[in-house]
Amino acid sequence: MTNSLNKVIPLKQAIEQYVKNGSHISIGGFTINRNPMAAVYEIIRQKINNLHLYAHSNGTGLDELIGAGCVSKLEIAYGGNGKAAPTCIRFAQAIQNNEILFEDYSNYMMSLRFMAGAMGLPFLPTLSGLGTEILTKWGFSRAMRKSDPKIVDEKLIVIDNPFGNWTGASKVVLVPAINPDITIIHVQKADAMGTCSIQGLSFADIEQVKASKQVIVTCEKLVDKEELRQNPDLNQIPFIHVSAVCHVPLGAYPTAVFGHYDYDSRYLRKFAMAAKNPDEFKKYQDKYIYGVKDHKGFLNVVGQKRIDAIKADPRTGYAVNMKRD
Amino acid sequence: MTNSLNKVIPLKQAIEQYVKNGSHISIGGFTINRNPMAAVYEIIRQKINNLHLYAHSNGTGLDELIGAGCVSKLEIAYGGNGKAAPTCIRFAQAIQNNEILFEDYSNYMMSLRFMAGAMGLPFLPTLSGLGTEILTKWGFSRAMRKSDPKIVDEKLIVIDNPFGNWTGASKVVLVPAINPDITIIHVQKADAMGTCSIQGLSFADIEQVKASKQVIVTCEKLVDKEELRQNPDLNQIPFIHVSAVCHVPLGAYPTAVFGHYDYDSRYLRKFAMAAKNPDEFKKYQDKYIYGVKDHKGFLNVVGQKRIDAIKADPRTGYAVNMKRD
Amino acid sequence: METIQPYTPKEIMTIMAAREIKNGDIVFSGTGISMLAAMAAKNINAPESVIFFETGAIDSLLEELPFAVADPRIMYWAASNSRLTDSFATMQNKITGDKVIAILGAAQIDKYGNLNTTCIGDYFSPEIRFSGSGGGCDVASFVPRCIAFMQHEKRKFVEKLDYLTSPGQLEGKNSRKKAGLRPGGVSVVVTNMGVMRFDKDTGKMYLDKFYPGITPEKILENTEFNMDISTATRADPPTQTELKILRKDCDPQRLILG
Amino acid sequence: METIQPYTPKEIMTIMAAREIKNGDIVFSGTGISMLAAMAAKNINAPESVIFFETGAIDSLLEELPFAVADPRIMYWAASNSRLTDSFATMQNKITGDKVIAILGAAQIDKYGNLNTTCIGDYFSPEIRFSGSGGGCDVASFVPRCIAFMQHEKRKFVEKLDYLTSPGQLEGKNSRKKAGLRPGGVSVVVTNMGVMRFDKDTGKMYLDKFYPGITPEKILENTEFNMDISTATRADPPTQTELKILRKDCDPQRLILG
Repeated sequence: MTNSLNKVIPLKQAIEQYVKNGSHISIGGFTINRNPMAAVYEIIRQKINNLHLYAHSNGTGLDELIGAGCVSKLEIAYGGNGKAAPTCIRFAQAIQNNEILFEDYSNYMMSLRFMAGAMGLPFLPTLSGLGTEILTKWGFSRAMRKSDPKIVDEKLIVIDNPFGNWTGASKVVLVPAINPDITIIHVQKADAMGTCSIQGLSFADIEQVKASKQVIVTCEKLVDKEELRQNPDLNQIPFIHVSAVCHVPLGAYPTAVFGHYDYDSRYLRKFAMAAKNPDEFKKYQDKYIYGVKDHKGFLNVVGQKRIDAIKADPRTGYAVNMKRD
Repeated sequence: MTNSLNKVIPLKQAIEQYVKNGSHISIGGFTINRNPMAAVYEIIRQKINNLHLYAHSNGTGLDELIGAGCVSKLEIAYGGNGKAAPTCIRFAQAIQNNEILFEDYSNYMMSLRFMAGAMGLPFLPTLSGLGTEILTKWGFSRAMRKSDPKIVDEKLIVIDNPFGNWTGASKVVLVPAINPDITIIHVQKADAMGTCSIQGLSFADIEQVKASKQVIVTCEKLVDKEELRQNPDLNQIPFIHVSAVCHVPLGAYPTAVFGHYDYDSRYLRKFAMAAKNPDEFKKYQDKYIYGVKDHKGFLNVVGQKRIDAIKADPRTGYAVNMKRD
Repeated sequence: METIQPYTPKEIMTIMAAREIKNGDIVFSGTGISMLAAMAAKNINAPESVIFFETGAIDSLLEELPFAVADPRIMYWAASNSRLTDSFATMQNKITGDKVIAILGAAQIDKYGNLNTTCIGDYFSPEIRFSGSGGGCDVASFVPRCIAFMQHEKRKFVEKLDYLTSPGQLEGKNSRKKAGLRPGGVSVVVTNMGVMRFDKDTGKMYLDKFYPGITPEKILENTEFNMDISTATRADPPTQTELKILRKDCDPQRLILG
Repeated sequence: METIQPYTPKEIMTIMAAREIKNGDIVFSGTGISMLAAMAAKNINAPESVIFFETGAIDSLLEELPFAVADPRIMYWAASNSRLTDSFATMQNKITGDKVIAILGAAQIDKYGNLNTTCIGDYFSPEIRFSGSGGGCDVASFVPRCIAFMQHEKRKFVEKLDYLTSPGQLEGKNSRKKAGLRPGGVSVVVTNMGVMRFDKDTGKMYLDKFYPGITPEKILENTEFNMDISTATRADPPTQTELKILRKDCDPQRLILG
């Protein structure tokens, strides 16, 4: 959130500086795509805990953070991770075992909540969810809400359309804004000031970034300012929203980055298998997360063979004919 | 608003088909940039009247439409046209002479009203305008609003923040949605199905298009679908929102189209000078609008010399060192 | 003894769903069989239908089947790549939303077409936790027509949902309208046994079509709630043309058809 | 007899405004002299300030002076080209908005820094109609600091606005807060005679600086309302360095300086 010319710092330092025990956090990407995994693994390595996580459908990153015990409160629309885990396994177990406090929304509601935060508004309206238990079942009690100034007093509010029957709506649902302490996203290109260019779908990354008090960007490519300035129409995030830039090639692995690499379905399946069993999951974490120093070390354990297997075809942006199982 | 593969029709036919006496209309662009001028001149030639015009800061197009007597009701944030006319002259005269009904908003309010329409919502909130006469001075009376189902019952509504003091806001202004009958925009590139790519700032064009029941796109270049599909990230408007596509090179002249041509400051000044005097203005209209058959005819009267003078430099997207007076 | 069917249950389900899609429809699609139904419709009966994903891609060129709605395969050759807030707005907006037909799955459905994709058991301490709404609640709130894909089992066609995630006709009659929702929600249920629709007045599910080899009674046996079967007729099985296109053009590797 | 000034009124106004801009500020700018002030600040005292337009361009490379906030000259080499809804959200959002300093013009200002850019005379049947709010009302509602550029004339510094377009301190004291607005609005007025600010408690305009060659009394003569001049001091005139940069680097063709 500064306009300094150079915000590039190592990822380890960025996580130390901006992610604290108890931080309210959101991460970019959607299920198996463009999750900021290097940052997620670094958070886990730094054993940061008691996070309040806001998620729409952040699959892989979400399940790793929950599996590692970093998350104590969760507001979420969808916990799924593609074919490997239609329901994120550690997410489901954490709820089934009463290990986290959680509250359910829809994807649009969560996206709008970030958008409200990005717009500097207390809420945005929607026509979604009337008559459902998303409105009536609160995961955070009224007492807890009242006692915690960082949690809004009401989950969702239904009001009559104040403009009568204008546009045919009789009632609207108001969804409260989210302004996370910190949002972390992974993008294809950023410059040292923090201007970002996302290729392909941006999911809710832009809204999450603009809603957030601090923002860490990890990027596939750290490029010269000049490269980004040549096409301002492709830069969805101007530098004024960004606190720190970390150059982390393959920083979304094992999730996909359009134009660079595909998701590693084999890794995701291995993760899902391990997630089902506490002992296996501990072994998985020891090997891939705690047993390595950083993302480079992690990628060394993964091995070049997998990296080569998921390399994107320049024409399509994904790995054509990749074996997906 | 169809998914047909070919929506290309001549501009004359598009205006006949979609713009009717009394239509609620909005046009794209901002002051001296990317106004759909060919369409505006065609509306004037077809002597369509009694239009209800929704405008944020559509300068040149707005003033031509008002000057030609096409507009009877106007909701507007800003009537200015750059250096040539800091206040649009026919706009100011129409108000000073009580020739049109008008109602004032801010640019953000008008943009949000289109955005609410685009989102399918009855309203959106903002923190803008509290304590100002934009809230209290209504151009359309309550009785008139009640009697016309196409005009919302209240101009703007202030409510207390239903989420207490969440985000620090105590009150919010609710701005009602606009869903025009027809929106017309001019873009750099479109394909026959109606997918559009706007280069440079999009102003509120995207929201206006998505809010509108019917949409006419005029384009500098009519390109193959393949050309647009190679970079979906640059196509802000997918074809599902578009009713008709008209190929009109120089279709925004005398306003600018980034990457193609600059505004013609000499034409704009001539228009401003003429606008000050009813006789001069009639002569101006007879020569440039009524006296020609179509936009090609108009450009013939303008002359190739002016077209050459405003040609954009490929590096900067505007006419470098152009004489601007 | 049943006659040998020239098609699998997945194939007839896909074709039944594809037939619901009209030319010019915008098809809100998930992955798996719903994606296949959308592709089948586009190839068979609705060439000008458009596949559309909640993540923001419209009319992508699906050279390979995507495994998730965020699969990079949907970002290729799209008319536009946008974002969640735009895609849901396209459905919330009646102008475009009224052309959308959605294909949804669920863990449970009730007689009013309400869906549960959240949990089995108590919400706060469930026996089984599912992924949650995702965009399901939004779509079922906004668009006039939704196809629900279900396996026809008693524990899935339940008297009372453990959690109401996505709105159908709520409690029937005019309760959807009273809640403030537009007409919409699940309008047709396609299972491995038949096709169910909803009565316009009561909002209750009734059996419209049963597949060859399946009886209405068998469908009732696999449904916890009572359902009107009095007007049900036998479904026209998939034609040779439909099957050929489905098998050859839509899923030649049988990634989804199995 | 006045001493010959080495600078024009436009030049001192520009420099006075530029000095208000701090390093790291996001400068919401219009065209004309406000643009020049933003450029001067960036070149003189606030190299990391960022020029920002309501049309959605951020940190454009202004190789030529734009004549409108929709001039294609602002779209070149920007960090990002977006749209109106994004640009106003950047200011409405406190995280970024609190760093914004806006430069505004107006036809009338009152003692509480409220602005009129709409009309002279009755709103419905005015003697003179102006362009209207544009983004002025929005910016004055959202951001903590606004510079108003005005010619110092009695008919412009008025007891009562003909129309309140953009909010300052409304009726003074805590009335801005009571109306639901954040702290903000016009915080400094730069004219051809001096620099005015607003009392923190009463919200009333007072004279802070008068230019060399101008007396506080002359300023009062050109102001319809009463204004505290008791703490006013003489402004430090533009330095040679400031003038040199302004003239050589910001407007060498004197398009705006005249």
